Amino acid sequence: MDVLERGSGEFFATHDPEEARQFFLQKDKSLVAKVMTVKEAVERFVQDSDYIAIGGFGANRVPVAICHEILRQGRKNLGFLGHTSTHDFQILCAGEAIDRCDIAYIIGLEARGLSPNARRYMESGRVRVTENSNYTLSMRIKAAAMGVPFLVSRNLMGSDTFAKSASAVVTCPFTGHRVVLHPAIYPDVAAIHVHEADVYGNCRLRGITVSDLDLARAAKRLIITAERLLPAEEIRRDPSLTAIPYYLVDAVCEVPYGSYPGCMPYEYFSDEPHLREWLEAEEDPERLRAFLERTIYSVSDFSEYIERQGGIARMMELRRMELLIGQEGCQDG
Amino acid sequence: MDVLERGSGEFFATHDPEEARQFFLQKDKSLVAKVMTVKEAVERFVQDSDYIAIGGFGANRVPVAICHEILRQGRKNLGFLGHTSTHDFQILCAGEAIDRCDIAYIIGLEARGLSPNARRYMESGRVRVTENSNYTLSMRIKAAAMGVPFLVSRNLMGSDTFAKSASAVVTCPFTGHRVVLHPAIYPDVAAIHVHEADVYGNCRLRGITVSDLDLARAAKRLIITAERLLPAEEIRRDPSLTAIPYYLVDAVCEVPYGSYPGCMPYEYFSDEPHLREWLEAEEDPERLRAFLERTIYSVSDFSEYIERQGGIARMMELRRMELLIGQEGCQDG
Amino acid sequence: MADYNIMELMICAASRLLEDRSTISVGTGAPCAAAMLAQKTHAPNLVIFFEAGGVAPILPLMPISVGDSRTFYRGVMASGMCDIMETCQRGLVDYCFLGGAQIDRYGNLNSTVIGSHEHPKVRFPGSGGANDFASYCWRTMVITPQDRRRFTDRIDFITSPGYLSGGDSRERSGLPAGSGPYRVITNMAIMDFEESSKRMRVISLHPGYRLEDVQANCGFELLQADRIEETPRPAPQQLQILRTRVDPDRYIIGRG
Amino acid sequence: MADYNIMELMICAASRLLEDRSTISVGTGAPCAAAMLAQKTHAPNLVIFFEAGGVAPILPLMPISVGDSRTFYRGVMASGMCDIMETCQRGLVDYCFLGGAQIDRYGNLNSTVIGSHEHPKVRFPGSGGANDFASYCWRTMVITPQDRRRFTDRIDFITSPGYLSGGDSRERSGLPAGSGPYRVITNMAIMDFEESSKRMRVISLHPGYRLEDVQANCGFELLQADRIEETPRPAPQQLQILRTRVDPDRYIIGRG
Repeated sequence: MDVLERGSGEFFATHDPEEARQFFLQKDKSLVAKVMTVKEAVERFVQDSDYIAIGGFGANRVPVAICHEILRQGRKNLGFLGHTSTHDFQILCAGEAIDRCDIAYIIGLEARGLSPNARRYMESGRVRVTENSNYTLSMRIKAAAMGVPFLVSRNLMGSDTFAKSASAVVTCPFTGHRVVLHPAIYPDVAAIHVHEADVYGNCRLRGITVSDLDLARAAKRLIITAERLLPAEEIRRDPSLTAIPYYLVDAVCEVPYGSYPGCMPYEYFSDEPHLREWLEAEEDPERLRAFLERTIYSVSDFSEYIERQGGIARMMELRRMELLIGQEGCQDG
Repeated sequence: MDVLERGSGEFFATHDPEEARQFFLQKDKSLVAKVMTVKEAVERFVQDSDYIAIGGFGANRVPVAICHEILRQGRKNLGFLGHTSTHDFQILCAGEAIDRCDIAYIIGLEARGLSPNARRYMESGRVRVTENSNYTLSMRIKAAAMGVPFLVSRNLMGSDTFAKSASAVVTCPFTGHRVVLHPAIYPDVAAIHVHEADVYGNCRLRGITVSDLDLARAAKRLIITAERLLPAEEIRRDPSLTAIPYYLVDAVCEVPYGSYPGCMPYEYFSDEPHLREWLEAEEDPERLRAFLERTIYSVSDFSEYIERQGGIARMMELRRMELLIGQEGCQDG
Repeated sequence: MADYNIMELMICAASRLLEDRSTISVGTGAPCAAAMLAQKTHAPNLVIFFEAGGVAPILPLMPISVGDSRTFYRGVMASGMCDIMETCQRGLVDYCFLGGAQIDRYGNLNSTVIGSHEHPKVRFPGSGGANDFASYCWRTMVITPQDRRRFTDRIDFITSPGYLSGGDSRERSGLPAGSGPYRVITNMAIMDFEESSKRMRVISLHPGYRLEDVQANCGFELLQADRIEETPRPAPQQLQILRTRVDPDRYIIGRG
Repeated sequence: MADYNIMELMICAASRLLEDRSTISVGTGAPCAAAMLAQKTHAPNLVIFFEAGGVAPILPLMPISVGDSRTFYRGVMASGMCDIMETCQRGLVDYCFLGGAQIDRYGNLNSTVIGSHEHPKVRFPGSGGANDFASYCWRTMVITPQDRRRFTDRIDFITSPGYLSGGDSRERSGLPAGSGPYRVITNMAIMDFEESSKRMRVISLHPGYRLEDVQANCGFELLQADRIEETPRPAPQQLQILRTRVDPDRYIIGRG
């Protein structure tokens, strides 16, 4: 296949379906309970140097507990899939856990502004980067989920995003047009937060799915955090509602408020004051150190973090905000 | 892009995303009611020579009313996407409506045996064919749904199915391995049967989705038949349940028992005696003519067909069979 | 006389080959019966996939269609064709079962046409999902009657790939490494494929059959394993479960 | 003095460009306000998409994130990123709104780095979905402040394609035919792109601004339309709806 142009970006994770097939061949696909603590899940399934992907989008339906625990366990030299990654990326940069990154959207927190510390970290030269767009990363994940080495699209071409990507432009053998191919990414490990899971890892989620259905299939190892465990019988009662099947999953962690301080659709809204507190603490490295000590390093687990953030009372406020969407202030009927 | 090998199969529908973009640019995407009869939908949206695709799988969740109406209106020279097509294909062959076909699985009715008439029709030399596998056709639909000219996979290679396909083998520019590319298919029109739709065409369905989510997106024109209309407000109440959004849809036809004599998950089981009657009638062309006259040509619409097949009483029997799945005979708890 | 018919023996033999905790794609008919039997005997954790989207159902009765409601009854997921095929392509599915009108010495299968493709003498349904499963699943199993026309020296059309022209030709074609035909189960014997040539080889004879019977009903020369086993008779427990809880209406075993 | 601020004018001008029954991808901030305002005035049937999966929501308040719960509140579908981007790629989405740290004469946008990519002076978030929208949507709109460093003669990094190096270079690159930058709305003027050269061209000046003001705040030479319009002032009805029903907390218009 003649390559007309090739981006100079590096490959930070496996893109070869043959290698992935050998991995998946030996992966246990049997129906066994996988419930464990976040601590145990990170100990067993996240290793130094792994290439990691975090589900959700922005600070919405993100497995924050996993990110905290990665800091507490001091994981280093992680590769990262930066697919509109906001608060999760901010946390991992605060822990200096990343040394290479596929970028589509990083260091920002959307309308909230940019993370001063993530920006410093990314400008420090300590992180190797490959550029992508969001859809390019979606496709790279989907290619892995499909078990193929690449997918094709019509974006990127002509841009510097392409020039610094790992993608390649070729001529379509059917139409004669220029198209761009994006190599697969099989993350070593992914963490996804869902509404409900049974003990085996069968998952349900509501609201937008972002790229998580593909991500669950692409990742070699998969950690699920769930707002709630669900009786396994309920999964079998209505298999149409299952988004992620158990045989993809390595760990199931029940983590109520697990997307806090991000938003969890139909459960609780984001804690904007706390996210502002993060951005403010990041302005000064010393202050950030103290802030992290207080919110992550000195905390034993995510429940304790939730307690320190105001516990159930604060969570109930955020829950009311979420459930009042559409009823607040002025709006159309 | 160097092609190492190319199948000799013909292209029966557009595979060019540029042509499709021009079509979709002018397609009306506004939220207007599209409820109409099956007769009107076929009159307006199925033309002679169109390339047509039918949703569902085998005789499960298939828009049978549309197939009957195509016969009544005497459509000819249709191209057909034969993606485990069973009773729908049998009907269209009985009407001699097809003159070219992408084959993955045709003329059979799975465990029920082969359709004598469809087989005669396909052996008559009147139908040009291109071979595919089921997944190849799934991908060709998905490529169109994505808006790209092809998708890639690792099947077909080395087989005569490839040799008679429209696919091409190339070397992967990332791994150096041989992979096979499958050109997109944008059907001129598709018909999909769903559980519920609102008047705009927002659809819900339960059970297996087969390739219908992609098919809805790939088709230039889309006819929905639905077991039931649903208040539009109910769609907006829980957007997570929407499988097909309204802007893809051209016609919404409320057709209770619309998959009969096929199965509709959670609604009614297939009418096996009637499907056997079809296979028996097909043994002799004269008998088939009389059978078609009685069951399709002399019938004004699908409701009348249902009446002639035993009406509500028979439908209730099939409904009980469906809802007794798991409770019949011997089984595990 | 045997207290079982030959279809029962084939199903029991196929069933025995399926390991607990393995994954399998099946269609309707004998393969489905073999998988159901395995699940109810030695392989309770066998995970069954159906190509139209059914994942790990608790099968109440044999499905009529690969997409009917039984194929996802109490399943863990009701998915779609791409998800199932891609699960196979990613390498998560160990076994599949296929059949065909013709099979050659390398396990290539024909379910498309007899005669030329342009002017077929007989048209069959085509690949369906067979080419996909044969390409992707680690181990392809075939259950088919043993006769000379079916086991052919020259296959009219390769619908689904076996080992193509033998040796390493399958892997060289681009198909996933390490996958391919595993066992062929007929009414007379069980065959595997010799490791380097990839030619079909008799490894087990059913009770009452000799090697000559098998060769006489095969259109090409069969290799023979160094030691040829006798296929175990169906165990009484297998037969009882098969007859009462897998196929009580004798849809499949009635054909034996 | 004007009874509106410049942010209000920009939002009202952008809103006016959106036709009823058209489709649009928006993010947060001013573009979202413009789309909401259009929906509540002349374009009640405007269909709004959010890249993370929200389809046709009835937006209660401005979202904070392109993926928060408001982006699919009473939507017709809660979908995913591939579905949205592929809806754009198939050609179903008319408009998108983008911004950037730099824009050049061909409407190319930079939201990645200032300085070299290897050793950036400033690192920005990167493309996000911007490159995708700019590639796929028929008409890209830009809302951005007018200043010399932003409107640059030499862009440091093309994150999202405009007309690349002008002429037919966009289409020759492989990007979909007929798509590209449509309007640039600044605090001083509205620009389009001249048909054959694809160079940025002033077509409308906001009340109180002269062409020289715009050119003085632009790092490259701007073309001028044969007839340059005056941008209509926000209509009282627009302002009232914008202030009371789109952005009552003045999150966006408070910056004007």
